[in-house]
Amino acid sequence: MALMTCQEAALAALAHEMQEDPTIWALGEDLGRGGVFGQYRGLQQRFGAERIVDTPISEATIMGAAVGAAMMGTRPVVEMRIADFALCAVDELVNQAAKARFMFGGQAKVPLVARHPMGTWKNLAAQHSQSLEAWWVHVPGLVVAAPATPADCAGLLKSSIRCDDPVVLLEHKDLWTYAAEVDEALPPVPLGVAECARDGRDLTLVTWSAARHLALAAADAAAATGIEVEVLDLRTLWPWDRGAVLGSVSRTRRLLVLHEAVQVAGFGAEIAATVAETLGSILAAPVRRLGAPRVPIAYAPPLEAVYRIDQGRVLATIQGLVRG
Amino acid sequence: MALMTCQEAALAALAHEMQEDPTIWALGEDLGRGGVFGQYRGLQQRFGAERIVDTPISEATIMGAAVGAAMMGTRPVVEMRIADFALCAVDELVNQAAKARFMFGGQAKVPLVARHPMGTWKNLAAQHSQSLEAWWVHVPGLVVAAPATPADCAGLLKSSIRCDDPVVLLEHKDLWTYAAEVDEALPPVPLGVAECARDGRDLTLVTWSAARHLALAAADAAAATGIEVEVLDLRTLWPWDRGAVLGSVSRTRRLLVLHEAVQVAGFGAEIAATVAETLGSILAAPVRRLGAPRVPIAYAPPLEAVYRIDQGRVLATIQGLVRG
Amino acid sequence: MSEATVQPTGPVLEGANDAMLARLIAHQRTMARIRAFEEAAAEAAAAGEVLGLVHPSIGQEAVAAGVCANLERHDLVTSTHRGHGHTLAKGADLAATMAELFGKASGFCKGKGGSMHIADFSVGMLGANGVVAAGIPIAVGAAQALKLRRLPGVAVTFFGDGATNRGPFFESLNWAALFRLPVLFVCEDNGFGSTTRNEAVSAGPGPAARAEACGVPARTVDGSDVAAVDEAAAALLAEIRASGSPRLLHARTHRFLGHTSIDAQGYRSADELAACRKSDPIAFNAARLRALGCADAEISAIAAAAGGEVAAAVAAARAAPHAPSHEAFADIQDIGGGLWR
Amino acid sequence: MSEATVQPTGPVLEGANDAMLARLIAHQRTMARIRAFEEAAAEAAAAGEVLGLVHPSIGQEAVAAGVCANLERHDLVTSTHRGHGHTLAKGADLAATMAELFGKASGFCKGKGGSMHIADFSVGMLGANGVVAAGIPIAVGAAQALKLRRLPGVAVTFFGDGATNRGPFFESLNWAALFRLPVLFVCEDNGFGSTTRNEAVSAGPGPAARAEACGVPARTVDGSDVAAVDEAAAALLAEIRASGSPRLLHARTHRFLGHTSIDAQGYRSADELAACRKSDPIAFNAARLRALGCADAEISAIAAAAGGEVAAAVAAARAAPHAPSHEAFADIQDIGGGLWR
Ligand SMILES: Cc1ncc(C[n+]2csc(CCOP(=O)(O)OP(=O)(O)O)c2C)c(N)n1
Ligand SMILES: Cc1ncc(C[n+]2csc(CCOP(=O)(O)OP(=O)(O)O)c2C)c(N)n1
Ligand SMILES: [Mg+2]
Ligand SMILES: [Mg+2]
Repeated sequence: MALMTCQEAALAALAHEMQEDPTIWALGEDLGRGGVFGQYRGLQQRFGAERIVDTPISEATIMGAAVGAAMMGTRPVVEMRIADFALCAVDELVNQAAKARFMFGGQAKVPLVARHPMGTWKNLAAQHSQSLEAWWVHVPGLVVAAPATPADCAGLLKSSIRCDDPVVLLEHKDLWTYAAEVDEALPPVPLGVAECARDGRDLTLVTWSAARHLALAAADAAAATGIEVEVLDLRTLWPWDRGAVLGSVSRTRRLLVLHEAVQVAGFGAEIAATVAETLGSILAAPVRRLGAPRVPIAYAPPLEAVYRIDQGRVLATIQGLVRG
Repeated sequence: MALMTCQEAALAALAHEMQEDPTIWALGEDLGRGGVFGQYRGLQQRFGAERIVDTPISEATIMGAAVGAAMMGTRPVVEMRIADFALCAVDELVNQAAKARFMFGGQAKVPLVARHPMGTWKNLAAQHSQSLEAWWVHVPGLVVAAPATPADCAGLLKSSIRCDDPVVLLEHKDLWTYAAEVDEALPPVPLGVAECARDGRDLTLVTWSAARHLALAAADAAAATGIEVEVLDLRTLWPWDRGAVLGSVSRTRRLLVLHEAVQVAGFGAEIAATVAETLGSILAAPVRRLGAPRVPIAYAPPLEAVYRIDQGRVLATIQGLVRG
Repeated sequence: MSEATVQPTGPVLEGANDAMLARLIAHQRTMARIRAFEEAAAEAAAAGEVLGLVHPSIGQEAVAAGVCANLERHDLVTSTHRGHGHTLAKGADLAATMAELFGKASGFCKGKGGSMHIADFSVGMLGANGVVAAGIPIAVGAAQALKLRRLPGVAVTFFGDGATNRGPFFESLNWAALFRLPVLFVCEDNGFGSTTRNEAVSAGPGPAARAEACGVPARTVDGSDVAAVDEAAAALLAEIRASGSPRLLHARTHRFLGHTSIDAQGYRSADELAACRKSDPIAFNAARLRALGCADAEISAIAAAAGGEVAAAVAAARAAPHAPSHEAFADIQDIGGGLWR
Repeated sequence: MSEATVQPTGPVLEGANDAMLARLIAHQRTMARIRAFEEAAAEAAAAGEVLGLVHPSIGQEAVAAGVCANLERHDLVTSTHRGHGHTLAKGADLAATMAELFGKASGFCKGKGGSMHIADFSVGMLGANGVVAAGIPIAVGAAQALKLRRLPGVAVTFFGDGATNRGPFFESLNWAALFRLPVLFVCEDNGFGSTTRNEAVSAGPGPAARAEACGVPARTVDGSDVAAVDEAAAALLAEIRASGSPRLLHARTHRFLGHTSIDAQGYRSADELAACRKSDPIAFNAARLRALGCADAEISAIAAAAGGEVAAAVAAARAAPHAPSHEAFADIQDIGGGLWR
């Protein structure tokens, strides 16, 4: 075991995969200098400029070229720099990468990883802070993952690279420097499998990405008041681990979904709706979601704070659900 | 009253608005020839090439220019031709149009209408048939509407044009030739107000766009079996008419949401989750959604059919919910 | 071009020899197959047997034929909504192409794609595309993969004049020049984007100038003369293979039919249409063949053979079964595919 | 440029007169205010008083000053992530600009935007932008609105060399030329896009050639010489106003600091940085002013005044309150805004 940040773990995972498989390459802006978050540090020196490619500011072509390169036997790792800039390349991701295999009747696969550094960080305001995972889950053909720990950042990156599907990997900007113990081998983490981050009998709290840490803190606070919360970190959003969620809620009979993204039409709606449809008749309390208000993300801290969910609100919601 | 198609009604509404307000103009490809669906027929002859603008195939700039023009005192009607091509202009819609007013602290408004001809029609396959309303509802700053009748196509277009917000107007490709009686004055239809298309006491069926017609047919079939279904056509998806939906479900205690789009992370999840959260404890049956499977839309009719929901399935679902 | 007025000229005729004649005959065959295919596709669309939108390339056959005659099987092609000609010229099986238009299981895409998504990866045809200009960066990336894997081959991307106004076209030019990728950009300039004239939506001197401004050398050619296209494509491809860097071919051509098979072209006068039909690449090449001593019978035999092949393909496609509906859940993704929710 | 080595030349000096001197002094004032503002902003960012990312335009002041000196209040500007200079040069209040960087209610955007979204619509400054090249089509559309409404005015869009590789740049050039819109495209070419050198990501002869290939006449100028920028912008703007059609100005300039205020520029040698600092537009213009007889004291008074104004603005911004948190629910949309769900 070793202490590693998400950035260190993801960097090591990518380096490991590139060492093993010469068809893996990465493309994006400023990768030669290590990438915006250091997640490519040293890789150009090690693997050369042909495999760690500094691109022009041409998001549409970064993504479009990756589609062609993926169809032709390579595994591109596409760096979108900030998830919001991926909006300059949506045709390429949604109309091309996600659909090519199907439209061509299985003649081609598109094994690429689109890395989207998501979420609020450093008060970057409305065009650099969005969390749009719900969009990508809605698109047939895409796998979507959103790790929250160094082990998962590394393990899901490995699995995403090895996966033959286009994967949108949502890496939270605020977690790059988050450190935790990891198995130094950084084993791949299977796509589609949730992690039970905390056992509990009273309520199932489903979450992913940075909100996992908020969920665990709130669960600890709830434990101090005698409520035992089970925290499930989905890790992969498509396919999401229905079995784990439904199994847990079958036991706890209470569901809270917590995520950073806007609540309206967020991915929490899918989880809540599915649980309500499937287990609605056995629930001890109505399903519940906590997400951001439907507002653009402001720059000034007191205004940005409105977008963030704090531990007190999570705790109060848990207590409301369990104590009625 | 007069019989009009959606195309005729929308065309008349746009002509009326353009006549009244010289700051309204439309831009998109081939508008001079009437637009792909005839929804601009004759307007260039009437209003000139400066107000009905034939643009290059430059979706990003069609949308981006509309943002600038909207901020500068005009009301652009942006024709995206096929909703799927709007994916070439997502930064412009989501990062710019939707956020400008907020980011600039209210200094600018962005009164534009982005017309997205959506949905399956004529076996156009995976890149010409998508229904992505859930995406736009998720984006703070956008109004989203999806009419299903000639009166609503006209009335919501008028209201969208008059609205100071950026509106995504989802016009279903399969409805352009659908005809129904309309008030010849084509009165504006207020944004945010659902229409109760059919009264019923046993179940609330919430729907929008082309699925309204399927819902009504299924409701008729259900009535023949003694089940009275209330059909609510949301018409506007953001803001959606919570009052109407919650009011109706409070009475019927049963909810079915029906939409053409992919069910996973579709907008039906938001309705179902909200109802489950709010009324979960009084429901007579768990909430239920019917949407498309998470597959790209195929070309060949038997494969495309998988994507479509048929009346039999809606009826069976209604019966299952009511009879248990 | 009416046969009486044809005046074939140029280098092809001067040094004419057997190899050249054979090449022109091969072009004639390719073009005749495309023409017959497009006519049948349009007819089947009118009959409701082919669905969606069909964009025939009638009048433009010389571009596909002249360019693809210079490609090896391992070379790659990306195409557009108007992609049947490129598919056939690149060597795809005609019957499987037709079957795809009919949406049948025996089609290249099992009926999942149809006309706008026709592809045959086995011959390097990486797909038509329903989104204007979207095939361009895909070709560029395919070329980048070839280079990375030290594989031989070039990627050719066909696109229309209308596509030259979309951002990805420019981005891809810069990208291909920058990374020195073996890409041939082929602009099929038929003067129209759907119902709108190119000059009404494009400013500046044209596609070649745009390419050169992004570092991609370019040539303009008469796209109705298959020998001229062949010669220009051969020269540019030789430069690409030698230098490893991209080139653009701007081919002026004519779209005889409407944008789609159901577009009656009310926006073009009868005179204009008649004039443009005079540049029929098939008639032009036939006249050249005759001038080189080819017998009329041989030329009509080419057309007849193409017609027969296409008729057989239509009959087979008509008779073929659709894929079973569970195929709609296959070929989506390995992880999480085929799930309803 | 070290003052001893400055050799001011060119038309400005030859016909020097009082009006010219006054204009150069005005430029000096504009540039000094931008410089002082940027230094204070970077300092406040280092102190954690200004959040997000701050992109100082130190070294590039002559472009904003020289271009905006030719604009009326009703003319429009769109800008980039590096937008403080354009904002001030267009006439925005310096204190309200600084307050926005501090995120305070007295800022132009009430603290909702911050540095990357600074805007002052009252002077026609339609916004910085967090997305590279996104301001370009917005300016083009703004110009189209002016034309439609028969209003006077031009729209100027500032963007970096890096932005010239994004599709919307090309699309907008074609669009503006096609529709004959009064747009001045200004490429501030500092040779870098973030940490990457422009020559490593851009092929072909450069922004001016790209513009001309899309029908937009262009000029290249020394962007460190405010008088040269002024002269070129004046000429191009006159052409735009006369013809109603667009032009591009390519200004070569230098970014003295890193991409952001926290970028230590490890990718540039000390020598390179020292060399580029020799092209300091403020020192260069100061030398020219001295050569024209302007007293040292007058020049230092300009810098001192700017420093004082900025210091006052910082103090005011620091002291000002944040907007109340309910402001986060305002200015979103009329219909359906301010709702939690
Ligand atoms: C991004 C996008 N915008 C619009 C369309 C609709 N469309 C399909 S073909 C076409 C015209 C294309 O013109 P051109 O590139 O010249 O090709 P041609 O049809 O002439 O072969 C248009 C506008 C589309 N498919 N994709
Ligand atoms: C679409 C997009 N891609 C990437 C970025 C990240 N980014 C911000 S500034 C910048 C460099 C821009 O270079 P240039 O246009 O030359 O402007 P400069 O910073 O030199 O003023 C990059 C890559 C962005 N903001 N938007
Ligand atoms: Mg064309
Ligand atoms: Mg730069």
